Amino acid sequence: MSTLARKKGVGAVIWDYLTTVDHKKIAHLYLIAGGLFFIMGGIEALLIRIQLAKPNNDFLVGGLYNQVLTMHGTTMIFLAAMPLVFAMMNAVVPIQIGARDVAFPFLNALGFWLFFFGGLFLNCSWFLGGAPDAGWTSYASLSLESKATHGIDFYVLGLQISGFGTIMGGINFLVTIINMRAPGMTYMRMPMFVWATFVTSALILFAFPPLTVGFIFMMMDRLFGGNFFNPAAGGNTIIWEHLFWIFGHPEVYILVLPAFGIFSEIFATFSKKRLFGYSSMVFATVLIGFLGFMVWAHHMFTTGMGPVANAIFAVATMAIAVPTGIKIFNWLFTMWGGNIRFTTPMHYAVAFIPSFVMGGVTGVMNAAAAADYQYHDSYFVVAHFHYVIVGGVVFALLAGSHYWWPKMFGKMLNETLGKITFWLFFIGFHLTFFIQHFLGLMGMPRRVFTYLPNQGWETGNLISTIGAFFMAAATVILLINIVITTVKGEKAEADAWGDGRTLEWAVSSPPPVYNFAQTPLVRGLDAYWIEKMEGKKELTPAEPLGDIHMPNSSFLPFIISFGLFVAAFGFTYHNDHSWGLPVGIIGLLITFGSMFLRSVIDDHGFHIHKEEVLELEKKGAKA
Amino acid sequence: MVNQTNSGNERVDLAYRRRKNAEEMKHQVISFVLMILLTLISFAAVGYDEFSHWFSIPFILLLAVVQVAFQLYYFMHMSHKGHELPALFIYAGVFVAFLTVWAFVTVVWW
Amino acid sequence: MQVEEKLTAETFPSSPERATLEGKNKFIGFWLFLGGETVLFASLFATYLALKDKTAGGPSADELFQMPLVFVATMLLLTSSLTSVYAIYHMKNFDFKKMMLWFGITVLLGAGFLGLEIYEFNEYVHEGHVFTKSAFASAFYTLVGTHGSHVAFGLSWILTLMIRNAKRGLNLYNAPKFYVASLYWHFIDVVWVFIFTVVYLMGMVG
Amino acid sequence: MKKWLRNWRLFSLFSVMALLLAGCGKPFLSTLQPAGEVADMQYSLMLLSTAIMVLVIVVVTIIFVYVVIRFRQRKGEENKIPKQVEGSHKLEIIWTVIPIILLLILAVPTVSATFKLADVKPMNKEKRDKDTLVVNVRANLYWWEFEYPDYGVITSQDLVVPTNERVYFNLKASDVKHSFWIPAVGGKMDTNTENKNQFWLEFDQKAADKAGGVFYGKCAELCGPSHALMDFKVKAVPRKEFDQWIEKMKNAKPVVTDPVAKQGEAIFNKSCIGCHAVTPVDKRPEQARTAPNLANFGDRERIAGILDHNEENLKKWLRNPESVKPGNKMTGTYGKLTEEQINALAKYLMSLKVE
Repeated sequence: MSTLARKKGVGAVIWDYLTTVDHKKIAHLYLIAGGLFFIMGGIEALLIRIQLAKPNNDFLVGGLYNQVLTMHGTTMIFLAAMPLVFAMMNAVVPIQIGARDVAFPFLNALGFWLFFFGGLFLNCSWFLGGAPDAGWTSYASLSLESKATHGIDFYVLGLQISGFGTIMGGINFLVTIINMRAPGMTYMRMPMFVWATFVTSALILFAFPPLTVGFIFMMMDRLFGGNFFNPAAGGNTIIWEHLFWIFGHPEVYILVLPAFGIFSEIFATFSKKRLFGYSSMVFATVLIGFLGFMVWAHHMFTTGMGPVANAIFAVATMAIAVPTGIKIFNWLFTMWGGNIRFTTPMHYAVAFIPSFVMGGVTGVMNAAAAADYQYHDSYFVVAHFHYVIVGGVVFALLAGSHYWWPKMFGKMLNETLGKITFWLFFIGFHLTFFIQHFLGLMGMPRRVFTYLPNQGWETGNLISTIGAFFMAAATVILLINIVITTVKGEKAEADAWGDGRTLEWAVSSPPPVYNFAQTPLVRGLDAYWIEKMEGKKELTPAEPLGDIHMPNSSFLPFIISFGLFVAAFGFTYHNDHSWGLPVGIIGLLITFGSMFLRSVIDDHGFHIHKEEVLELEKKGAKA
Repeated sequence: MVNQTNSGNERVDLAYRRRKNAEEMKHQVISFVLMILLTLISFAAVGYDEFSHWFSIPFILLLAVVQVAFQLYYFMHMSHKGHELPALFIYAGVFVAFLTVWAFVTVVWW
Repeated sequence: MQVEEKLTAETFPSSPERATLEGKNKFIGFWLFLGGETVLFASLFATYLALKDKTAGGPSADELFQMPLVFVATMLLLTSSLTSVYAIYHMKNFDFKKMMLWFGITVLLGAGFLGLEIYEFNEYVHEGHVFTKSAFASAFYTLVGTHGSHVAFGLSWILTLMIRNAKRGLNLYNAPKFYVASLYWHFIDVVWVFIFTVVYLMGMVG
Repeated sequence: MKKWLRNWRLFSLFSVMALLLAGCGKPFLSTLQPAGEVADMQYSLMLLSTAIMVLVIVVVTIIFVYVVIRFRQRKGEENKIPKQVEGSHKLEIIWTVIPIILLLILAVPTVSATFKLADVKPMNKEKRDKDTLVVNVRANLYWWEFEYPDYGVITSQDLVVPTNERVYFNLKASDVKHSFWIPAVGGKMDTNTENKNQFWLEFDQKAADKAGGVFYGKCAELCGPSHALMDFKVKAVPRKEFDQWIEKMKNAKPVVTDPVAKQGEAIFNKSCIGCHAVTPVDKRPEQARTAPNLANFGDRERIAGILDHNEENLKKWLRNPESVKPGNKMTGTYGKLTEEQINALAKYLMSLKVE
């Protein structure tokens, strides 16, 4: 039964990845797909900045600019940041809790393929008439008006499909963390990243359904004659705004909490110190998640909800600053008294503090409703959320990729190149976005494709564009680094950084398919550190060595997702072409048919025998 | 995954278990009867024109909540041991649900 | 396979749905899913409440709704909830045949409910209450229709399970599946309780 | 060497000053040069929040810099294991309580300002006071209509308001959502498609003088390809001048003397008048008013809201509106015009003045 550790051709490797249900390989898939979308979103950002470099520019005008702008936001949030976060979670969380896989490996694969086909579908719009052009928020009045192309239909259906994948991922991680922790791994011994994953997944569980409902309404209105957002028939576009932001605000925390988790790991590791105030960090994470659901309307202060609603949401929003502040100080005091090693991941972590604090404080400024009437939809807001998303999330993803690269791929990324990437990115980031605060205050609205001269915006925009190119250069160097490392990087040890604290550093790099030959016994926070401090090289096992049960690979997740991909094309065109409806139905049949197959064919997985495990362990130790 | 069942201690006396199950079933039939009754009352409350809807709407909503509690706690066994996390997440869902509905009936007024 | 081990009434655990890790995962995962579904339906309800008076000249709720029909449908669905409790009761007692019987009755009752709903929608359409008529109509059909599609999905789920396991009896591999399906069925009932209260009864009151 | 150093100093001093000056933006556009009660209120709230936030940043930065310098790994200490500290309740309570206090300091004026800015009672009185000026703003795909309901006057693109008094606005959109923003005078409010929003602004005379009498207005909500070009202008004048203007508007009719303009009028009346009105008193319902009112076109600040106000630009617009504002609703609604016809039309339109 064992197909492990056999030499494989390219075709076999591809087939392996198409059918894998192993969380580590799914992490690779998320990283690659998310990385590709990140580069696309980045190119879109560059196009935007080139157009805005000087007044009255005609590089990218009107509708096309709006398409690029919409796709930049949509891609970065849904197709780059989210999957990259999922890549980190998949790569690390099961190992950090001492599990052999996630709770539902099949669903895990299905989640990835749904995301992937959703993203692919959305990007097909570029070649089929035009991309969505109503902004990533796609406010209903404009997105219903935008009927010249099918762009918005691609947006609605594509994100719908990838949203299903995200919800599955969320439930999967929740169950994994609830049920599959190793013996001794109590909730209050879980690494901070696991906690972040837990709360994030809960947010996904509750935040995505409203978005799904919003998409259903939009789909009904655009494709099936619904009237949810059509004022002439009694519809109400404000409903879209609410549904979108009931999702949209938690989404910010869905992205940033894992970032907090990643940094918590890195701060502790490279300060060689236990995370300061662990329990208050956990408390703050949960509190942020909770409060995150009560503040969505601060995105709608100028919609005209009235002063009572505005005041309530303003105060609720300010409250979030408190747990976030707790976190910042806890990180500072984790480093306090530590022995700080400035590796590449630590560079990002250290740079994250001032950058994110900037984004955080402008967030509180935005929360002051009356003043927000000025900030809202201006470049001030653009600056604010880029400080949060880039200074928080992207920094974390870059840090996390460098930090866990050896664990994921078995080779250390080059540190010198890593630091060059960091400095270019850091400088470029502040150059691009700091000045935008002032552009906004000087009256520049967001999402404009051009501006007239003599309004005082020329210098700021030029500086901002220059900064964007620094970030692009950083990305290029990162890619070079990845290529060099892949070709001739050094093999990483299990504890690749030498200062690892959590369980993932106790297994070889990359880990064997079953993660742990024997489920470990966890004796406290930072389980591996505890063992190391007692002079042990290995974890204390919680079970005797035995046969290991593994799930079977399956091609069905790919097919199920592909079916929806086909169906989405059918429904998009069902009003224009007679083939639309049949194609839509065929797509759904493919999906439901393969789901039926999945439930009819029993899949009990297979066992890796004890002897094989021993052999693999020996090999792993030698390498 | 290796089998982590701890069915050993659950293999208690069969007769005892059957008796317990039967007892529980009795509770469930009772709650079913109550649910039917509540449904009848709310249909009747609406059918009866004398009540102003300031009374009848909160009243039937209350009856609905009671019914749902029966469903959750008896039919779906949320009263049983080992349902702490399900309860936590259902209540979290109810919390978000409440916020959503509350916002839509207060802020979306035009 | 251990999970397919033939069991007897004596060896069958008292909570078969949670006796294996897979079962436990399914159990917790499904409850979490229901938490998410709660929010999904809440969004639909909230939208319906915001749009229920926006009839754009079409028929309004109190002109349309046929309460006797709704009452019968409600009774059918409530009863089906009880019958699926019976099915699980027999599952816990390791009585496969009775479990199948009661699940069968559940499916019949559910199919009856679905039939009534289709009939009802058909009636409304004849009265000019079509999906594209108004915001009220769109919200009504989407909310009640989403519930209806849940019923349809639940029916085919339970049926698939019954057919698939017709010949192999109860074991720790399929017990969690039956259990989870019955949870789903109860949840559908929970949603219906709110639909008949918020949509139909409140629609009659105005 | 010395000289180079001095030059460098001077240069950096100048560049910092330039940045600071530029940092305030233009007086007709920048929120940092508030020109009225609303903007003032918002500006002071901005200053207060910025002050609090700078305090936070400073504290964090001090600790941050100290930590990063003081506790970095030194040569020979690679294997030193620092003390593993669990946390400190005292510290944690401090950094929970202090932010709460800071936020309270910010929350109180925020709430109070939010309610003050929402005070539109005077405009909704059963019988409005004679002096309470109400303007109905209607946002359309890439142009603005301003209606003075108490005077029965309609204009577009250029809003005229009296200074030193509160002006009340009804805001709505006729096609997609837009947002009404005059940055220097006060924060924005959305124009929705299904309801009417209300708010007020006050235009300060002194600030208006400083800004040259005209403030810039913007659309702040993405509304389509020409969102960036949906500008409008606000002429803030003393009450007396405003009253005179209104009187003139009430009775304005196109008076055409020039023969070329007369030709233009004929063309206009044949193909343009279906959408555009040339008198400020337009009794048609708003659904019929599908294009800007041109009664005082000659007095406008800009062509199409963005181009300099001259005949050349007007002709450019008439030749091909799409080249100026992509996605506008005028393109393709009239046949091809000859150059001669365009000349005549431009003459005619430029002659439409009330001042």
